[in-house]
Amino acid sequence: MKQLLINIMLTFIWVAVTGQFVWSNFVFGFLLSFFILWLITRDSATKKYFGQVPKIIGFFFYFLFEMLKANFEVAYDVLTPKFFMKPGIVKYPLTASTDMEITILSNLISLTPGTLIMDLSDDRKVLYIHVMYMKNKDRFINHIKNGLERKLLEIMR
Amino acid sequence: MSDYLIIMLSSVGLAAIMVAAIGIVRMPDFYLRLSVTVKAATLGNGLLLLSAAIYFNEVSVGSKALAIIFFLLITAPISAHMIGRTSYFIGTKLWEDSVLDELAGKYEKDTHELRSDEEEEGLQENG
Amino acid sequence: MNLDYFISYIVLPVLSVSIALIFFRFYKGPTVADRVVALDLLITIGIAVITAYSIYTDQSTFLDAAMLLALIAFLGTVAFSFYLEKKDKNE
Amino acid sequence: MMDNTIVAPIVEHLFTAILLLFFWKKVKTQRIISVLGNLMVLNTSSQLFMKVWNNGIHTMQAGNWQAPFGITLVADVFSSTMVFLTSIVGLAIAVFSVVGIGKPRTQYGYFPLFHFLLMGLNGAFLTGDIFNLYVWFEVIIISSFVLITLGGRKPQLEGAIKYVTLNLLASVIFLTAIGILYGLTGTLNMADLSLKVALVQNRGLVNITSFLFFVGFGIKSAVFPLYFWLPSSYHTPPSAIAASFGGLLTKVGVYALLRVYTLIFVPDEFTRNMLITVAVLTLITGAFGALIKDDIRRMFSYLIVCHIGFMIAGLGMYTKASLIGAVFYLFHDIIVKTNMFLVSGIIYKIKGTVHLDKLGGLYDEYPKLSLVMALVLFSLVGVPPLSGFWPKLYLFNAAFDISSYVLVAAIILASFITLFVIARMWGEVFWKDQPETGPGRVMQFDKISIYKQFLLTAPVIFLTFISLYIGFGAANIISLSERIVGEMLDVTPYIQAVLGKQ
Amino acid sequence: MELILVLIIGVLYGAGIYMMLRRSMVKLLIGIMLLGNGANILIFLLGRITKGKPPVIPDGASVFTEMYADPVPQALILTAIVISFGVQAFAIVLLKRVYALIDSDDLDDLNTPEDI
Amino acid sequence: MKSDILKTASDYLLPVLLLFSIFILLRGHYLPGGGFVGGLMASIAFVLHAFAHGMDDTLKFMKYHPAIFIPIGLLISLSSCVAPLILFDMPAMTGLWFETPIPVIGMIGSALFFDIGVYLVVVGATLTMLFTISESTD
Amino acid sequence: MLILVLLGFLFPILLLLINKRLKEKLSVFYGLFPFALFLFFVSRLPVINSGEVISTTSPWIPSLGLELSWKLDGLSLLFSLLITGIGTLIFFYSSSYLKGHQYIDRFYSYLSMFMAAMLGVVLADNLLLLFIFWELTSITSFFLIGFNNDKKESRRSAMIALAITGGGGFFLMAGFVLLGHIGNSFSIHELSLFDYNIKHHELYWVVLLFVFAGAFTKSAQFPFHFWLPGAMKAPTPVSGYLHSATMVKAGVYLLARMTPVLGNHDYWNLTLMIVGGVTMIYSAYHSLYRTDLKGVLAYSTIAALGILVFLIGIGSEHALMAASVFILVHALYKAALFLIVGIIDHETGTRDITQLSGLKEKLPIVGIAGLLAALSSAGIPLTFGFIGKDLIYESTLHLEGVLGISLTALAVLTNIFLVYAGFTAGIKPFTGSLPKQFEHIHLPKSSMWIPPLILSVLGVFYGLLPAIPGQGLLRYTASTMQGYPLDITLKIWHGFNIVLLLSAVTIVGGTLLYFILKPSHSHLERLERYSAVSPQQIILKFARQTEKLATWYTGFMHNGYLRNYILTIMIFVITILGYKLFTRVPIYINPTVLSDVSIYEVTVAVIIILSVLRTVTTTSRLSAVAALGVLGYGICLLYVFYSAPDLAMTQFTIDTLTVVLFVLVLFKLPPYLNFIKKGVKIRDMTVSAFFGGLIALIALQVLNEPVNEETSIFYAENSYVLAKGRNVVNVILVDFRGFDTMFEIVVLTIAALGVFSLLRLKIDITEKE
Ligand code: NA
Ligand code: NA
Repeated sequence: MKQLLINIMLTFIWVAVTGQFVWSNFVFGFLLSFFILWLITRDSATKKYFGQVPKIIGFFFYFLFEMLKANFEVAYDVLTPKFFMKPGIVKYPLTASTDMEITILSNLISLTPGTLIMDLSDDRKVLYIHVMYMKNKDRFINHIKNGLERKLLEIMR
Repeated sequence: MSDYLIIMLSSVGLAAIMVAAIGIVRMPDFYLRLSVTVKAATLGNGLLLLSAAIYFNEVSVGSKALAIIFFLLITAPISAHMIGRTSYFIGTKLWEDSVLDELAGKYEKDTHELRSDEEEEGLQENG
Repeated sequence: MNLDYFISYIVLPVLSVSIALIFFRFYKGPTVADRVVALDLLITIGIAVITAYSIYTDQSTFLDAAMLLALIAFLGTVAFSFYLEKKDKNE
Repeated sequence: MMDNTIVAPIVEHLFTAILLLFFWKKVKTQRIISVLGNLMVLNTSSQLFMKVWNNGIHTMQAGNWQAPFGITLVADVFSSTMVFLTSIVGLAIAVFSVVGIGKPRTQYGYFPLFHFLLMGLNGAFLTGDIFNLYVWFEVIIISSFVLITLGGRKPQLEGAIKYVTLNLLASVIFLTAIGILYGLTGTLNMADLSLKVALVQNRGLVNITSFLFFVGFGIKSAVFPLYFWLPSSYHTPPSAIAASFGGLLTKVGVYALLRVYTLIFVPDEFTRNMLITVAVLTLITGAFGALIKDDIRRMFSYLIVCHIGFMIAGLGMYTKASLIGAVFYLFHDIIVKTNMFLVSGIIYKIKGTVHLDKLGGLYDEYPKLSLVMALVLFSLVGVPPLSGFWPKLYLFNAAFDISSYVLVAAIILASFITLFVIARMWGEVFWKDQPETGPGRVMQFDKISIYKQFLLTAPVIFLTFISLYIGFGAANIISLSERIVGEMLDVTPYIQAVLGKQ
Repeated sequence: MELILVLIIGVLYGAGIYMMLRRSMVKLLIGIMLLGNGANILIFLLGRITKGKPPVIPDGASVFTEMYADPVPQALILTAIVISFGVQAFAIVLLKRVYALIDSDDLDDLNTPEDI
Repeated sequence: MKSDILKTASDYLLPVLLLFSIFILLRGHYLPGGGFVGGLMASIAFVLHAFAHGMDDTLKFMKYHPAIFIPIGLLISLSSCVAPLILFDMPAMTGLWFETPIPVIGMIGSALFFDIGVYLVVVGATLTMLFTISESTD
Repeated sequence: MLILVLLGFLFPILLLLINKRLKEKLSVFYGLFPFALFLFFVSRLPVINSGEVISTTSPWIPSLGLELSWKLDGLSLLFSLLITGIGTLIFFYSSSYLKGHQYIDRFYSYLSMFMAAMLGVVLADNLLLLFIFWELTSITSFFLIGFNNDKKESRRSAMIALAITGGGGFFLMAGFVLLGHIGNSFSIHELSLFDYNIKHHELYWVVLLFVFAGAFTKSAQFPFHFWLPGAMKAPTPVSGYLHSATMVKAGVYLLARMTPVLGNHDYWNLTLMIVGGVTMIYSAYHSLYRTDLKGVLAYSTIAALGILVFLIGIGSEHALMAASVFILVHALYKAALFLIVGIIDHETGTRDITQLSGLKEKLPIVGIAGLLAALSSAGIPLTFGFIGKDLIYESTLHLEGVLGISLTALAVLTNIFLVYAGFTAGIKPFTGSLPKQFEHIHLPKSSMWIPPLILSVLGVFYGLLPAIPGQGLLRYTASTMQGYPLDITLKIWHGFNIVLLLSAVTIVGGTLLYFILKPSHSHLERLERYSAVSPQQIILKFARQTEKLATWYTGFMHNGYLRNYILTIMIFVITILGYKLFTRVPIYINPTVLSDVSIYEVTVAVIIILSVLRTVTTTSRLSAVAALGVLGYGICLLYVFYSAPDLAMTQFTIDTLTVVLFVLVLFKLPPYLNFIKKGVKIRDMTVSAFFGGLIALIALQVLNEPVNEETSIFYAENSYVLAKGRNVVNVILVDFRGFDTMFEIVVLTIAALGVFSLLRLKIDITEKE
């Protein structure tokens, strides 16, 4: 199942990058990614991959908004002479558990200005996050928990 | 028309890039520099690429530009994460005005294993 | 405002200034990690420059180079991290 | 004349090498394949030589693109002779290597590398394109880098650092020269360059370019003052490897010098004087070095440097006679230098050392082998009528022709010191009793099977016969050299063969 | 614009040689790399440079319709780059092995006394 | 160096990069790219994987040692180089082309096979070098 | 005649085929081989006698002017007879002298090869042909001197002999080439036809210099004489054959042979007279001090060679006749004496004259032979020696004025010493009382004592009937030298004249000297005090100094420091490049190179340059690598700006991989070296700056040249039409110049192979190759 999904995803990427939207290119892309997957097959738990399209779109705009917002905050601080930052490293307990979830979450956190993933603990229970504006630790954790992480998990699960 | 859109988008993009550039010069410690630069630059780049997609107005170029944005989104945070964590355990200091460091002492010195200390804390809470 | 004019008198100069600023950080350091970040950022700005240049010259071909940069630039950073960590372990 | 098969000496080596890569760990199979491959190439290259000798210059336009737009392979008498000699030497070394190169090195790619090296040499000889020549040089140096370090012993690696560095410097300078040449002429085809370089108005730049080529090739041929890498490194690898280096590597530099300085640039007076000065100093440097070395291979290394001087002198004087001398010496040198290192290999097999102080008694123990070796050594010295003698006649003649008495003196000095060191070596290695101090252990040689003994000695005897032929059949070699020099001094046929009738 | 490349070439060649004249093996290697880059740019420059006209024949045309950059130097440099990569990779490893043997980055430690 | 984030990312980046490398290879005749860059890209994909997972895992996962690609690639390139010579007595490297173009790839000819050989050799050689080095480093 | 010569080389091959046991038994018969040759040459005597010359020519290497041309005339016949005749006796003699020697077959091989080479020298009528055999005599002599190769002294003597004669040989080669160059032929008789041109050529003196270098070294003339006493380490038959009768006379032969070509010129005559004169008096005097019999003979041989050179130098008819006679005279008595000394040595085990006496009791026949040889050497009337000496005096007396008188005095003095030497070797060991330790000795086999006896008897026989050799051969010998027929008859008695008086003075003086001067080691020691200024010591010192110089020079140049090598190379390159650039190229900077510059280019360029500087100056290795990275990416951007996306992509991927490579390798390296020595740094900076500047300047100049776009236009036009690709760079890579690419991937392959082997294969130092 997972194989097939990845396969299709790769096919689309292929078509996107080659930029030739014709059926033969889909076929070729499919065969090619099939070949590559065959080449690199390894066993790991199969996952459910049913994309929930509306949620994804919603999430996209949410993220874009967060990103722009945070960007302005940072830009202001960078461009004005005085620093308003209160940086620190926060331990963030994860709800996300699979590789994919954690990776995407941490990428998203990192892409949001003002936050940066330092590392994931070896037991994958917490993320250490470097935060630029840590007015309140718990509020920050809640903000992520109920915002980014929840919305992401809704899509992923 | 599209020219104005392009000019607008790329202006914002340029601004983001400038922020990143100034940020990397101005920010007081390594982590802050890292934090500022990665996303601003990604955003700026993304906007410029979007301009290009509009400018060329071809599916192939557009998909190429989107692919680049996609790749940047995947890779930029990862490289930031890699260099950030590495410089932490080679001992790069946080800014003196930092308020909190919960990562302190969590790395095993030799193996670089990272503890979460969640169990212990959980036990304490329960007990 | 003409687009060419915009690109050649605004975009590329501003990008050049950014590059100069980032290079200043690269030159100054102080830590190796700083340099690595600056290098990474330089490449990212390089992608922007290429993009702008492709619009400027009307050659979408250059975007291919940008795509390549986007895909593999972070390997350098990964490698440097690897180095710093190993070096640290060794000492 | 168009002939698509002239690529065979290259392709056959490449094919053999690929085949060998598939049999990576199979020592015996590799040995057999290598010898067979070399036999095949010898056969091909002898046919090529005969074809060229009988029918004139053969060309192949790679990709079927009319010159100067594609890459042209050119087999003229010079290049086909070089290919032929290379395959002779190649076969000899391959056979020697069956026993001479141990299992570990064979399992780590000795034979494929050896074929890559030979392929590179053949390519360098056959190509008619200056950038393609660069590629061939790179094939040659990288395979020689690997061969010289193969085994990874400390002296090997220490020498290799110098070898690699200076050869890379040479490559960069070569590449620079190509860049400038392309900038001046817009072409890379050597025949086309011959025409277009002549048309360049700015002769000073042409001159500078030619000098850069000299530096690039000069480093590879180990001339003064560019020779340093050679005495630093040639004594370190096993004899079979040193043999292919000593016999072929520096010679490809000389070949390239002869080629570009006749086909593309005609040296002016300054360049000729420079070449002669370089030759004189090379002769002296090599001779002095050889004089004081107590290690046979180091001594041989300096002798290589020394004798390069003869060829450079021949080029520098730039008369018909001198070029004949240079070309003849080149042919002689390829065979005899290879053989010399093979001889040192046998000595090492027997005695476990190549240090004069620790050697001795070989004449008593192996009289017949010793006499064969003596023939090799005398050929090297140029005892008449053996092979080294004849070209010197031409060189003397040319030197008198242009009244270069310093050169005459240098040739005499170099010949004299060569004679002296070889005689000393004979005394120390063959005549002297085995000293108590040396390892002196009769190593495997007596214990190894007759078959293996044969594999070690047969190549030496084979090459000795070739040497003897060059000496006693000097008339043939001279007419060969004359024809080559004829081709060098009148390049019109070459250009016509490459570019078509114009 | 040529002058810019000329300056870069000069700096690369000069710095390359300067690095090769140091005692450190790593510097030596870096010197070689600098020289290699210098040579590539030299070829590039002397093949004459053109801005913004990559030698790619546009879709629909079968020959160039406007000016284009000389593709030959580009092809040559590509070849040269790949070759240098191979050679330099080998050189780097050689350096590593030598270091493992002599336990130093100092080229002057390369001389087992008898080698002099 | 162990980072689960990098590991996961590299798992997904590997096929993307490989695809991209093949894309670069195949269209090299028409747009910038070709066997070299393609091959280098593919190697980078595996190198990244090796950085994330350790070299042993990457080797296991590749099924074949990358070195095997070298002779295979060489053989393919050499074949397309000498095929015209052997089959039609034309000079080596002469281009042989199928009459009709194929979608995406375009014209199929010996040059394409040649480039595929280049790709394989580059992958094989680069990976052999890097893996050997990193093996001896650990 | 080629066959005659070649026979000597075939003989050893024959020996190789015979088995060991048989060889020993057969060795007595080996002498039949030279004897057959001897008979052949004897059979040619009548032809020569009739005033004719036998010559044959066949081509060998026409383009070199090298022909297999042989000539048998008076001169070559005399030598041929000596070579084969004395050779026969030596062959017989050796079969006993070396009986049971382990390597007797080698000995005979060398000997016969030597004989063949020597015959080649004297029969060749082509300079190059002659030279070939000339060198072969040096080589075979090397093997013969070093025959007892386990003895250090033998090896050393062989080395010195080879060094001197071989070194001279190279000069001779140069001389011959020059002579052939001037005379436009290598044929000796053709050259002699144009001798006028040669002698008046401006390079005549160079030819002389080179030819003399060859002849003097071979014939042991002062100051190159010292190798000859050293060569006495050879077995005595070898000494007698090579170093007295034949090989050392090759130099004399050469001078004689070249007289018609080069002779009769002041340079020629004076040089030979001076060198010959100095040699004869110097070594004759030295023979007085020797206690080793072979030493006495060696020095007297050198003196005799000096006399011969001296006579050829005089060059008059009489002198040349004298030389011809003296060649034969000397060969006969000196070979005899050597063989006699050999017998003494063989039987008593010593050659020390202070220990030898009274041997006539035990070796009577040998004593008789010794006496006869000594008399001939002393020139006692009725011996052939007497006639020889007479002629010498006659030729010196023919010279006019003071020169004639002084040279005559010199000749007389020399001969007085030679009388002493002859008596010492031929008479002294046999007279007096027999010491105890020699009582057990006995006469050796006849094959040992017959040869010297024959030789010494011949000395007397020819003395009695001088016309036989004189009319039959020697006058033709002299004629050959002179270039026109001579008619000088040899007579026993010339009547009472000055010559006779001088002869008497010589004999009386020599005899007195013999009785007064007792050879002793103390004399020798006294002489050796001056050895520091002897030619031998001076030349050997010179050799040692040369070796020191070579050691210093080699160490200076090849000093083990890579950076010095690079520095040397760079200084060479810079000097010549700079010289050429500033003298041959009109430097001109075209202002258009600055046109069309944009800020992004400048920024990238500045960054490139700064990152290069950073790479150079940084003290951290990783910073250097990072700076290299910036450099690479900067270049990549430049490639984009200047229309090379393919290059940009490749440069970028390669740079990334290089970083990876560095990173994988570097972290184990020790601290980055950064030695601060200001002077060195400034020097290196200067050199580097010059080099960079020169290359940049050259590039600028090339930019001024017109562009030829023929090739790139062809690619542009055909890339899609014929090669079916739009990306011209790629089409070039895989099609137009696919051949480059094919082998470029081979480079990668090899590099990978190399990395693999270098890291995996580690052969221990003790392991075999
Ligand atoms: Na070389
Ligand atoms: Na390509």
